[in-house]
Amino acid sequence: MKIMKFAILTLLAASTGAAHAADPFVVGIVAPTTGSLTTVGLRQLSAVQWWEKKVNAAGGIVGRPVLVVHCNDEGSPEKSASCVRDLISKGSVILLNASVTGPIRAAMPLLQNGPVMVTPSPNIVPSPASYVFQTSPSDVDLTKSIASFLKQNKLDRLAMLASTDASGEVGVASAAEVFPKEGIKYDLARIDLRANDASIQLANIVKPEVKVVFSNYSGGGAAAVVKSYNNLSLAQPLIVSYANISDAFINVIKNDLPTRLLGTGLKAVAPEMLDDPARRKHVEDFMASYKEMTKDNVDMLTLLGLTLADTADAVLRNVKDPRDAASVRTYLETNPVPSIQMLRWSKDRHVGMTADDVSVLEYKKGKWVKADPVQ
Amino acid sequence: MTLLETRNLSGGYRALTIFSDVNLTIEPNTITGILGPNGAGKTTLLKTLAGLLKAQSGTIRLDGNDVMPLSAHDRARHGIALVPEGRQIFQGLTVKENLGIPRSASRFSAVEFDRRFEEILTIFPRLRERLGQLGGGLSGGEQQMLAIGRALLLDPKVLMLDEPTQGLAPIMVSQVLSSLEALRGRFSMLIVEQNRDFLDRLSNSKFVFRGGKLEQTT
Amino acid sequence: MSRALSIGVAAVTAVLLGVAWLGWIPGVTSSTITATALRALALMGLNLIFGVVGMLAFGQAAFMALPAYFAGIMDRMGVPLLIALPLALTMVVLLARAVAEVLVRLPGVYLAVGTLGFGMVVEGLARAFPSWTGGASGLVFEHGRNFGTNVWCAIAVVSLAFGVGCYVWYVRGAVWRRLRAIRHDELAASVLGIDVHREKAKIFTIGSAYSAVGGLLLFHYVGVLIPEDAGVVRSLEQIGTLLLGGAGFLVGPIVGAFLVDWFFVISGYAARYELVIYGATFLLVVMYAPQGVSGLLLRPWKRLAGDKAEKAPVVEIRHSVAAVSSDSRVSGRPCLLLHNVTQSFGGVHALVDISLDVKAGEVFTLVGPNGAGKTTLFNIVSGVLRPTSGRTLLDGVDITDLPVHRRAALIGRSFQTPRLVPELSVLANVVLRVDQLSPKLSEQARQAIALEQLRMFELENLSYLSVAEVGLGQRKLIDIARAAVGNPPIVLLDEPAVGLTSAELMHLSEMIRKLKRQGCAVVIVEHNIEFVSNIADRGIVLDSGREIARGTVRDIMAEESVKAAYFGALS
Amino acid sequence: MNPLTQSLISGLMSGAVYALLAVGLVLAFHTTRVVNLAHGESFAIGGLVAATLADAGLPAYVFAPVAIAASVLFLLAVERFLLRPRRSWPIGNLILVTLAAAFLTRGVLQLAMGVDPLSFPRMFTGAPFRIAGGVLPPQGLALIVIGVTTAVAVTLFLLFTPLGRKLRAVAENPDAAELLGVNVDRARSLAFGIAGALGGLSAVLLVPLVSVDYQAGLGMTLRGFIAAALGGMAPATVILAGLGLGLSEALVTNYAGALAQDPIVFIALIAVAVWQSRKIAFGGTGRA
Repeated sequence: MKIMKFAILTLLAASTGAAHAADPFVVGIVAPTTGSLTTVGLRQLSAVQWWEKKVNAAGGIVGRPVLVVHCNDEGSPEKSASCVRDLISKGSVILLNASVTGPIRAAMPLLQNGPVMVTPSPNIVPSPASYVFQTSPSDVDLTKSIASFLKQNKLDRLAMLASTDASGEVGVASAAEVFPKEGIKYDLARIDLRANDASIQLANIVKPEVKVVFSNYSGGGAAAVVKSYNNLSLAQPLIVSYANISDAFINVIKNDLPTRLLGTGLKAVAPEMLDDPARRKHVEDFMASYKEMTKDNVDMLTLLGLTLADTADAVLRNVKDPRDAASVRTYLETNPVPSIQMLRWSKDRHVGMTADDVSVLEYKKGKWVKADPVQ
Repeated sequence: MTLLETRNLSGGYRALTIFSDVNLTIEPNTITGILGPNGAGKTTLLKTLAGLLKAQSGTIRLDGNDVMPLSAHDRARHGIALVPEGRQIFQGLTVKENLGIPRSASRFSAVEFDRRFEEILTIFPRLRERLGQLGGGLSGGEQQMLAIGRALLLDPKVLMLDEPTQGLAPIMVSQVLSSLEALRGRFSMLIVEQNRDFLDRLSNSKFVFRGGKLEQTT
Repeated sequence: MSRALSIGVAAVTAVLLGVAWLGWIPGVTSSTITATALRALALMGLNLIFGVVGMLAFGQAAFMALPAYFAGIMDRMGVPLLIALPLALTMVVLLARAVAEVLVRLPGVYLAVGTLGFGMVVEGLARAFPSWTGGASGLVFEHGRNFGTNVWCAIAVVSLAFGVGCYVWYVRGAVWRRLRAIRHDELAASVLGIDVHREKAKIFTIGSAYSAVGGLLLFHYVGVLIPEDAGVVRSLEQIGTLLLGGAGFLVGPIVGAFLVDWFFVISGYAARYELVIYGATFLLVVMYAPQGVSGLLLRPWKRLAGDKAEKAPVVEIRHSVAAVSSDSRVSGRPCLLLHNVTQSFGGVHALVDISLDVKAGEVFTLVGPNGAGKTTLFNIVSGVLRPTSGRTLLDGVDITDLPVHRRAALIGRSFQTPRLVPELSVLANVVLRVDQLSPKLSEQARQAIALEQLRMFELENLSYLSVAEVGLGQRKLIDIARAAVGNPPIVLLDEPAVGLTSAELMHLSEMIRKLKRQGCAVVIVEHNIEFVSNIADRGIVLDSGREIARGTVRDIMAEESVKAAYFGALS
Repeated sequence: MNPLTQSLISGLMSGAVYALLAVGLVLAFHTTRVVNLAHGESFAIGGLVAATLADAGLPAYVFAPVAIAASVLFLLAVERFLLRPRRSWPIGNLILVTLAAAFLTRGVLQLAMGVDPLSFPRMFTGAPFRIAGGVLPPQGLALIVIGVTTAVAVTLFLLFTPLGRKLRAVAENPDAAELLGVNVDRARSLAFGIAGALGGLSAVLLVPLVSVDYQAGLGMTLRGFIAAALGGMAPATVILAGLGLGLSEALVTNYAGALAQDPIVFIALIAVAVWQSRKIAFGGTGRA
């Protein structure tokens, strides 16, 4: 049997001229590296490229090198769709999508017959029937972590700021779903992406009785929120969103840090919060190696990029024929993938993490650590 | 000594040559006229002399010095003034502002400039009445006076006028004529015209442009 | 475009498409072809609006996104696709017509701001009502998935071919000339009888329809539409793409869309350098190939083809222009009447209480110093200005409120500096006026009439020259011949003698006498007194907007007040 | 806190920036007839240079002038190397040259400065002012005061100084100005230099309150352009148009929410454009 299989494979390889033994595994990644979402795309891409170098330096996977092919979708759905078509035609065995909501949604219908696409965006929540897998927790899960933080601190009032882009929109929907159930009253204001100033919004929602403010703004413009916070001399702790847990963001607002800066983040951002020593080591090794290679610090987005790389790594190592999309899907639905935290998908849920993987963190002395209570 | 002299001057636009081998000599304090039909190259010649167009070949000398390397504004500073066809008044500037433009380029000193400014208003009294008005609000004749007055404030060695009577009512033509006559002898003038009578009254020597060549006539 | 040329273009396109579809061009697959074709189809709209007519439309992306939004909303409401798609397109075309009504009158920069604003409104509304439009997360189209890659490719290519076909069928002959005239000089176009605003609104609507069809298909193909797709950045990108391809060229949109898509695919590896490469390429194109890549490609071809396509065989003239026929005119009958016309601009009186009566078959002159109000009077008669008070009557009919273009059949006007369309031949410039007077005639008949007009004024040897090759004096004569097409009751000539050689002056006098014989009333503004005295019968003298004399030319020249105001000491 | 007062403060802050950008755009437009679509890049360059130098530990009195100088140099280069050699070109093509320059600049900034948003410390620190229930930080006050004063000063310079008079003459008829001894090239350089200084100044004043990245330019060009067009491309009125635009954005955001801002503000903008163009269309066709 083995010989037969080998013969068929060799024949196939010879006839297509594509699957030569030393031919690389092609891993396609869609990431915006120009346009307004460059920060998001570049960091995740950079983590995946770190993985590519590391794997290839170690001799590849089962003797085959890995080739990461990047396509820049500029954050546009139309280009995202062409990217995915292009990457499929280049023979990608797995697709990584480090873009944002609209473009990812444009790519999804193209995957009726695979290949598997993995994305860290919390806004997708892919259908379990699809070939799409989401590594990060959903936005609802992130919102739940804030709700439970408020409850731990016996607070039932929140002021919330959301941008007018897709993540703001999803954030508003999650808030409407989560907070009323938990008995939390919240005042909401939206802020335009081009706004220079958030003081109007803050003036409208931050009242003396509100003890915590949450900004769901995830882009670079979120700096305006923090700076306006400072302008108005607000004293309440400010919780920023997922994507703002980064050195780049801290660098922008370093002259205007609020009294207390909190943020929703994966526990891996503060590795000491991880219970599993293997995960902790994995994250710490990555942080050190990545810094050595790129001179950059690891942040939330880089960690999310690593979840993509780890998923691809697990698939390539463990699935016999990664070109068979169905078996890749079955593998991911049945085996947890060890990454920065454990990614657990199932036949009913293509979201790899839950609210338990998220925590409210606090920025203290140049580091993100577990948040202190709020008085 | 000859004031302005061209040798084998050719000019035009890009690849197109409009006039060629023009040899023109202008003595100090004389009035030279050039006649010729439309499209003969008169305007192109004046623009080339003023530096708005690059000469294709030949030389231009002012007081014996080569002016070819000088740009139009530098030639204006050295005394070559052109009152262009169609007057080209700054319509959005007042008459006073129009007259003030040459101030820093003028060969006059600041004090002298102010004195000459007054003199211009004496030569063209209608301008004095309209000092605060916008250039665009002037009649054609008044605009012509303003254009000449402006150029005079540069203290020109040679004043070139391109079709000064074009589109003017006869009464205006005669006014322009008498003001130019009053200026005779102070500097040289080079006038391009289609109105032969006008040139007959003014010029010491006359040329005709035919097919891109300059010919002396009487 | 000649038939041979269109067949050639079609053949080349077919071969290119085949080669592309077979995957012989690196980076090009059938999905590239689909996206390129649909985008090119949408771009053809911008090409009409901006490339051909020159309107600065900064909001075409909105017209691409809108039909997709409408169709998506209807789909959510359960309207079947086959009803939703045409209905969505109809709605967008109607909307474009309404937008055009408001915006097309705006000059250059304001049109840009207006259309840009429109795009921002659409983008903003799409964001503001997520329950209908999918909001910032995007509207998903499920139907497009029912078709395979090759089906989509076929749909796209056929739609584009159909779009190109419609364009070639529509933008030719009279329409082409009209659009060129509008682009070059709106005032001259309206004096020729072109309803400039209506034409521009029409082109804006047709162009937006192209954008709408292209966009509707494109977004169904892509599957998702986000508000940014309607926004100003996308609109600017479209303009960039069109310029790269070559604005105003039929193939410009296709070349541009292909290059941008292709560049995007092959630069996939460039990552961080992509923007620099794109910027540098774009800069090189605008600096060294301002006509775009099409301009570069077609340059040698154009030289070969020349302007020969226009030399249609001359047919025997059986038609004449459907203006007032000259036999019905009686010389000496009152033709143009002005009753107490006053015109003031913001309190400044340009004309005060002027009355005129010009009879058929006479040459009437307006004399006066510059700024006396002669051009203002011309503008009132031709309808460019509406008088502050007073009435204008033509053949007994009150035309005071008639817009410029609707007077054109009755009034011919030439300009002080001739306003011919430089990209067109001399003949085409004259046909331009025949087009407006006799739109029902065939192209050949219209050309024949124009040729006859040139022949009558002994200018036929210039017919097939381009305007740029013709001397200034001859241009003036052509402008006058054009104004006189169809023997309008009134011909207005603004300083016709300025800049003419003596031979041309004689020619001009002969032309004016011919017009007179045909029963036209000729009104002339002129400073050349010798010329006027020879040709004119009667006249009026204006000074600072007021009448100071009237009567036969001889009489008014002798009048003392006229001497003082006009001739001065010289006479 | 009083949201109305706060919106007025916020609106004035944005408005001052719009006014600065618009005046610079108009100045360049008048001397060359070109709507410089690379104008906003002077903002991006100024902001990024300032942020980089501040990060290197340089004090404000060093990084602010250097940043403004960088913006000035940038626009001088656009005029000198891109526009001047092509001055006989049709205006439309020149506008596209500036658009292409904007794209290229963005690409270069991305490579040179990275993609992360940057910011730098405020030059005007201290306790914020509290006025009628609104809060205005010293940097915001400086932005409003310096911004509006500078914009007005440039306008006065144009209207009332000999140099300004020359710039206006060049704007109207460059050939005639040249014939009267005005160095047109130098005048254009001056106009672009001032425009660059205004772009750099707006960055130095605004960026400490927000952030700037390599692609900030296009947005700034658009805002300046809208304010400039609304003001009829005349320096005096574009200041009012800029302030009006900033205030209306802020008020709509306050009373109708951020999602309503674009639809409402831009419908108003279309209405103003239609109204503005009325007189121009009339005057325009009035001249035959």
